[in-house]
Amino acid sequence: MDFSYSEEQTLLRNSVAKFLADHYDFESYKKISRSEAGWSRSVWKQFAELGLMAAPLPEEFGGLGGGAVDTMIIMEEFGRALVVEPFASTVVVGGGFLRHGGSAAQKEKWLSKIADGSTVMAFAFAEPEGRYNFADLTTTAKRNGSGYTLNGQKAVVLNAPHADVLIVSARTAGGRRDTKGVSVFLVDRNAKGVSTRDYPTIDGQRASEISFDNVDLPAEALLGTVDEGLGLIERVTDEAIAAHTAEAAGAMKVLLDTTVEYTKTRKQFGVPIGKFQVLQHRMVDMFIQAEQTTSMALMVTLKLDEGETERKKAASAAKVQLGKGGRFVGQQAVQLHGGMGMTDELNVGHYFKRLALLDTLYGNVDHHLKRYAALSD
Amino acid sequence: MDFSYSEEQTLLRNSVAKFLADHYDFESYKKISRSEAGWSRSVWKQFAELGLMAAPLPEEFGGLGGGAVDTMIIMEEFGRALVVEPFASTVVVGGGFLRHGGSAAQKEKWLSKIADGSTVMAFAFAEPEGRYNFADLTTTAKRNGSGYTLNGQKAVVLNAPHADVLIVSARTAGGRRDTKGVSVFLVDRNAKGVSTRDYPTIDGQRASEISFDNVDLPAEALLGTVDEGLGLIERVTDEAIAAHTAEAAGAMKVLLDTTVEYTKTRKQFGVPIGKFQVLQHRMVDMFIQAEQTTSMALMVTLKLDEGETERKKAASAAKVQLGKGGRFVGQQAVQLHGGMGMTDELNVGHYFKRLALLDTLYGNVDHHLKRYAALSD
Amino acid sequence: MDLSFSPEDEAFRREVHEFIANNYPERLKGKNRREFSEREDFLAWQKVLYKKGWVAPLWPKEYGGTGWSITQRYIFNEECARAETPQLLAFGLSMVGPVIYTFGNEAQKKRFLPGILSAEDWWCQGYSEPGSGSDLASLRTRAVREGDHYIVNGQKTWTTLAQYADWIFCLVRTDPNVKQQEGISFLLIDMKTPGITVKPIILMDGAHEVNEVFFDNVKVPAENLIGEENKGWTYAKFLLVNERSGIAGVARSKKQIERLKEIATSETVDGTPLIGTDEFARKIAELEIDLTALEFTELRTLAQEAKGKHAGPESSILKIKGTEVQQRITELTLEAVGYYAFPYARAFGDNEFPPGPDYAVGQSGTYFNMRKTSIYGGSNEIQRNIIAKAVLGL
Amino acid sequence: MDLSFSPEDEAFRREVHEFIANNYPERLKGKNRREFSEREDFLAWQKVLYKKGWVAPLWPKEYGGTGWSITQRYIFNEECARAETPQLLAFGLSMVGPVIYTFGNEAQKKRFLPGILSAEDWWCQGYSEPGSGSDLASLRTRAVREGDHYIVNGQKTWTTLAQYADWIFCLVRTDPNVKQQEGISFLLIDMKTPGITVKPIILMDGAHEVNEVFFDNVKVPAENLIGEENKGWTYAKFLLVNERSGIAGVARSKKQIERLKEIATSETVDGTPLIGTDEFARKIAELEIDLTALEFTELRTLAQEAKGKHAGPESSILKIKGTEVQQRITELTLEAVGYYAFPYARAFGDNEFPPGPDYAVGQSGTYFNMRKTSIYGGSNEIQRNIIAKAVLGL
Repeated sequence: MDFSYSEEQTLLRNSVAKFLADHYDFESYKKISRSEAGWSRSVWKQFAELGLMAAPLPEEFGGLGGGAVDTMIIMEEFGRALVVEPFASTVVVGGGFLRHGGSAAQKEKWLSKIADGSTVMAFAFAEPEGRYNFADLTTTAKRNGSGYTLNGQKAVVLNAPHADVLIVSARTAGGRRDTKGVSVFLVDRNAKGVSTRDYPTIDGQRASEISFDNVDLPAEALLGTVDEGLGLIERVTDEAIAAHTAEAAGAMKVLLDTTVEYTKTRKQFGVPIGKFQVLQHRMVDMFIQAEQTTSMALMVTLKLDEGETERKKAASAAKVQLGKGGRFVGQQAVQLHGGMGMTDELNVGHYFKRLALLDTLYGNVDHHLKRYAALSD
Repeated sequence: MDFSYSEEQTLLRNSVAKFLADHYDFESYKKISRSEAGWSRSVWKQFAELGLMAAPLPEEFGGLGGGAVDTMIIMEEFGRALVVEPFASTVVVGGGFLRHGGSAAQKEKWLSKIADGSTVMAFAFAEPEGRYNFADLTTTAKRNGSGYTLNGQKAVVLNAPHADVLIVSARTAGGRRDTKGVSVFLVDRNAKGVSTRDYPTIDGQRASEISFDNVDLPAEALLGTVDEGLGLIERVTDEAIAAHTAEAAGAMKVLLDTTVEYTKTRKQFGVPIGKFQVLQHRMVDMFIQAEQTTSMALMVTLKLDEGETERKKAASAAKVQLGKGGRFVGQQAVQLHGGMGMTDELNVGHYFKRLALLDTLYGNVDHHLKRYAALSD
Repeated sequence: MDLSFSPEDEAFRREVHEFIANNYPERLKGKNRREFSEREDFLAWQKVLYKKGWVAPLWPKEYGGTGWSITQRYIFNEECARAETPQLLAFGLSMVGPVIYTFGNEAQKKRFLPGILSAEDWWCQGYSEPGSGSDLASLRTRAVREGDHYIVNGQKTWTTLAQYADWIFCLVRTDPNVKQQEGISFLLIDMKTPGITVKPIILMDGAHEVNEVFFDNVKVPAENLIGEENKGWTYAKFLLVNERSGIAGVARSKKQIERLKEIATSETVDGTPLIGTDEFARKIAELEIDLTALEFTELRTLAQEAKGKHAGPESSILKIKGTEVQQRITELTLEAVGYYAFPYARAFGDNEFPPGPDYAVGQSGTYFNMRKTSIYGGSNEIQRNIIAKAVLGL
Repeated sequence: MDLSFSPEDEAFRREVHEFIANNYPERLKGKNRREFSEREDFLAWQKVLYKKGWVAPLWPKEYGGTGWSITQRYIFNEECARAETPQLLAFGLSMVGPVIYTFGNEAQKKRFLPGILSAEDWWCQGYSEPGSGSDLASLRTRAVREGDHYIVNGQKTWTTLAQYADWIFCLVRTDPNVKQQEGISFLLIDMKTPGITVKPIILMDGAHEVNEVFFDNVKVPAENLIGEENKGWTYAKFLLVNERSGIAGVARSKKQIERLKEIATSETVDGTPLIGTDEFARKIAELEIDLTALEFTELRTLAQEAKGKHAGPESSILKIKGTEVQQRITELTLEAVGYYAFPYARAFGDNEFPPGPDYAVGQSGTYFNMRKTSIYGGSNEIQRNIIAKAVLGL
């Protein structure tokens, strides 16, 4: 067991933090997230130049080999800065599908493009009625010669408006919700038959409703083994959960710091409200939640390569902590800021909203408690 | 709608409160509950002389006709004083079975005995593996001529050591857990084949493990309709839940008052600890729980004669509030008393333990949440 | 002690029910509060009730109240909530109105009460200031007497719907040289007076609900002073307690839970309705049980009031539990709608349908917005301070 | 960053495992802590570990520590918890021992450390007094220097297992005329000294665990003073922080959750194991998840310590969450056993079997008893004060 960061990892954290401090303060975030595009391609390029997309990816495909710990470091800093650029969906999810499911040719083709920032990916898994079950699919991919024909609807696909490539889950066999018969495909967002409806999300990101209408997919669009995609999806989304737990920990720390600072200066009844014991203990509980979430980010990151059950339990445990902790920290940050915490002007509400979204993404607390309990039998 | 007490009800509350203040302080409670018998027959007689047993019972059978509201008033005061005498099991449960299930002859015979304090009853329903399901029975009563033969085991029968008569649930038909086939019997505790093992409970009461070994029951031992006892049991225990909710409200109020008093006098860091805002808010939350429990006692008491579903929902709702509120108030009363709250010497721990027992009696929070949810479908 | 309704009560219920069914304004049908955009949206229902004489059940009969019993008020609230009629704005009817008929002079009663009832005058509340939130008495807006006028300078904030208001009732400092509470006066100010500027504050859900209101040498006739100069704190406190007592919102919350249950019936988990899952069913059950307890706590309070005991500090419990229940409902609704909580509803135009089922639209916004309820009207922390001091004597 | 165990670590785990299997004292087999009644019950396991040299993993090697890495300590704790070995009493090993080797003189180290390790000397803690609980510095037990002795008068309370103790370490007031914290000294007192009386306090579960200790003109050699006179507060605080760091009890709680799961597998609801019901499974899952987070928070703290950073005020988090988890385990266990939580286990003689399954016996007592954990060692409220002040700077 070893819990210390390597010199490279410390350097990485410092360089991400410095870049964001210089180029991604709260005003920049607001400007970017409210721009027509909803993200900044120039920031994205600079991330690439800093080597952030390359950092966690394997060295043989243009990466720097830093793995999940590097992802954790980057995502915690991104969480602190409310970054809206599609790092998680491209590098963690897209990169993850390729690393775990890609053929040599697919890896060759795509991973270097991810690493150098020239490709953006989004993961289209949710469906209007599928909730958090990755196998609850009505989207189908039917054999068509050597390739497939894709039909269906995907809901609330985060980052899709920025994406060049969509990773799409579809049923290739079996009935709705069967665990077997799920497959994963790489789909060009501009392919014929793909239509999207783009919109902003509550937390300043962008998402799309996507329909696939007889979209022709070549054989090489398939990621991993046909019909066996569910395990691959779970593995990759568990990795994404690890990344988002770090992101949430970063967001919680900012909320804690902001709240502590605010209560030190805001006076009521002649004293800074931070002198009131009830508020002090509330902030201590926020601190505890932020620390526990940081611990969980570390825990799940270090357990991603353990056995399947261990990994799944770790991810579900982290997601439960993220959800509960994020809700508590977010709500209390608003409460302790009083009316100011309710405004669009302050950063507090924005972090609160990001945490609310992360609470739901890839399954909420109830979903993951159930998953965890089922794995413990 | 009318929420005011009648003059008689106000008089009743005053007379119970005065009697207990004069004869049932904390020292008396300790003495009585630690005596060999575990209750005071002389106090019991005085209750009868005050008309407490008669108060809620129907007038035609020696009662005063006060109904459930009188029970609520008496039980809240009993809760304040930690009374261990078997009022609930005799008057509320025993009386309830007779009122709702008794034949004219049974009512005639027993209700006047309850009203004048000459009979004590206990309800033997739980079994070692039955948990909170009244129909989960292995005790059987087999037809035997015009009567029945009773065999089986009952667990943790509260007040049984003081009882003259046991009310026993047994299976007369159907399989374990079938809702049909449950019957209820009046059994003489000294009947041949009844053996008991008596012991003290954590909260200063007494209970017994009881075995029935070929106990002969005459036809008139049956309460209500054969095989249809489950509805009767639910009705009577819902009434008991109403009574115990009032009891719990009384106990919570004492814990609140005691804690408020203690924190006003106990000094730390040079000030009474009641000046610390965190403890103040904790006590406010205790206050809220005590008030909400009082409200629920009233609510369920007034809904006992509504339709079955309404009554059941009301009882389950009250029991959930009792359980959650009692746990919170009990734990915080101990916490705010610090080390002193942990001791046997102070009354705090005793109320805490009584509330813990009431939390479980007739089903805990989980059980009643489920029952409530099922009734809401 | 009795929970049942008399035949008269039942008849009253039918009357209310039918009245609502026959008189609900066309323009509001199918709209919910979040879609109100014009001034008239907020007032349409009040005008209907005004005509019927049902607009102010809590007012004394002599000033336009209904003279209903607690039971009738209970029934009226239930029927309104069931029909999802919009809640009447509190600022005139529940706040300044009672202050005027309790502490105002005859001229003021005559001048202002009719306009409050008829909704001709839209009122807003000038209590909070940037420097004084929970510590209301530290307010700094100054009013200086000059002849038969006051000259008001300063700033109010969090002023709900000030953008539509005709009048604002203000706490102002008339004597800066005494103890904070003793130098405050209660002033009614015409929003059209020169020198008043209203600036919107956008909330985190994107709503323009609250405003800043600036006063720059605003000239207010001295006859608009309520009661005595420098006694405003007494009236302010009266108003706050009055506000708390209506805040439990039991009937509304019941209806909201019904809606939540409908949503949880439509939403499915692996093919079963969400409401059929153990965990969600239990969460709803807990919420309903909490609300039941609150309902009876409120009924007990009302019964005390009916005996002539004015709602005291105990009523803070209604604010605390009422808002906790309201917030919890929005939290569970957010959970229920799953991923369709993500789209930002305000980004869609009036004629665009946001993605996802209708019932999901705007639910996340409601959740974010409702966080305000534990902050406003005296934060829930302040309410606990009140109970600790005034009820528990700590 | 790495969670895996090296082959050396795995070998160490096997060694510990086998050592426990081969050396666990006969007299303790099948007993649990609640059944310990004799002095020797508490000491038997410590004596075994002492012989092996494993009794004080946290001590520096020079004083008898093991020199283990964090990983080895982690493994050792896990194996001990798995085998349900009794926890060693903290008063000597975790409390006064570190104070002596850190602040004591050579003679004191030589005199006292061996007896602490070998369990020859049983120590108890003289901190709390009737008037001073959380406000420790207000203590009033007086020690007056007379020649080469102190004369001690006063009273300590909540003194755990003082009935068995050979020695007590005491905070005493040596200068009443300065600021509270500046007049306190740290004194070691032989419990056999004339003038000491021990009086039991019975807790609400019926246990005799704690005591009052009275000092009536007790003569204590001045050589038993630790460090400097009037500097005792420094040592006292050192000890409190040291105590906090071991208090998370992660490995023990893991084992307790295992036990709880066994119970919840035996108990049935309508024929299904309790653990198979959604609600109970979820409660256990929540508890395990909380414990996992705590485990990694502790590991992060230990990693900091390994780099030479002494456990700071952050370690209060371990006390808070550790005791919350411990209490929650007993709460769920109480729930699990149902009606068989009611019998009062202490009412049954040594050779009587209380009613109900074995695993249910005494569980309610444990639940009641464990309420103490959020009170002692600096109440959880005090721990939050510490974090607020020292970590958040409030």
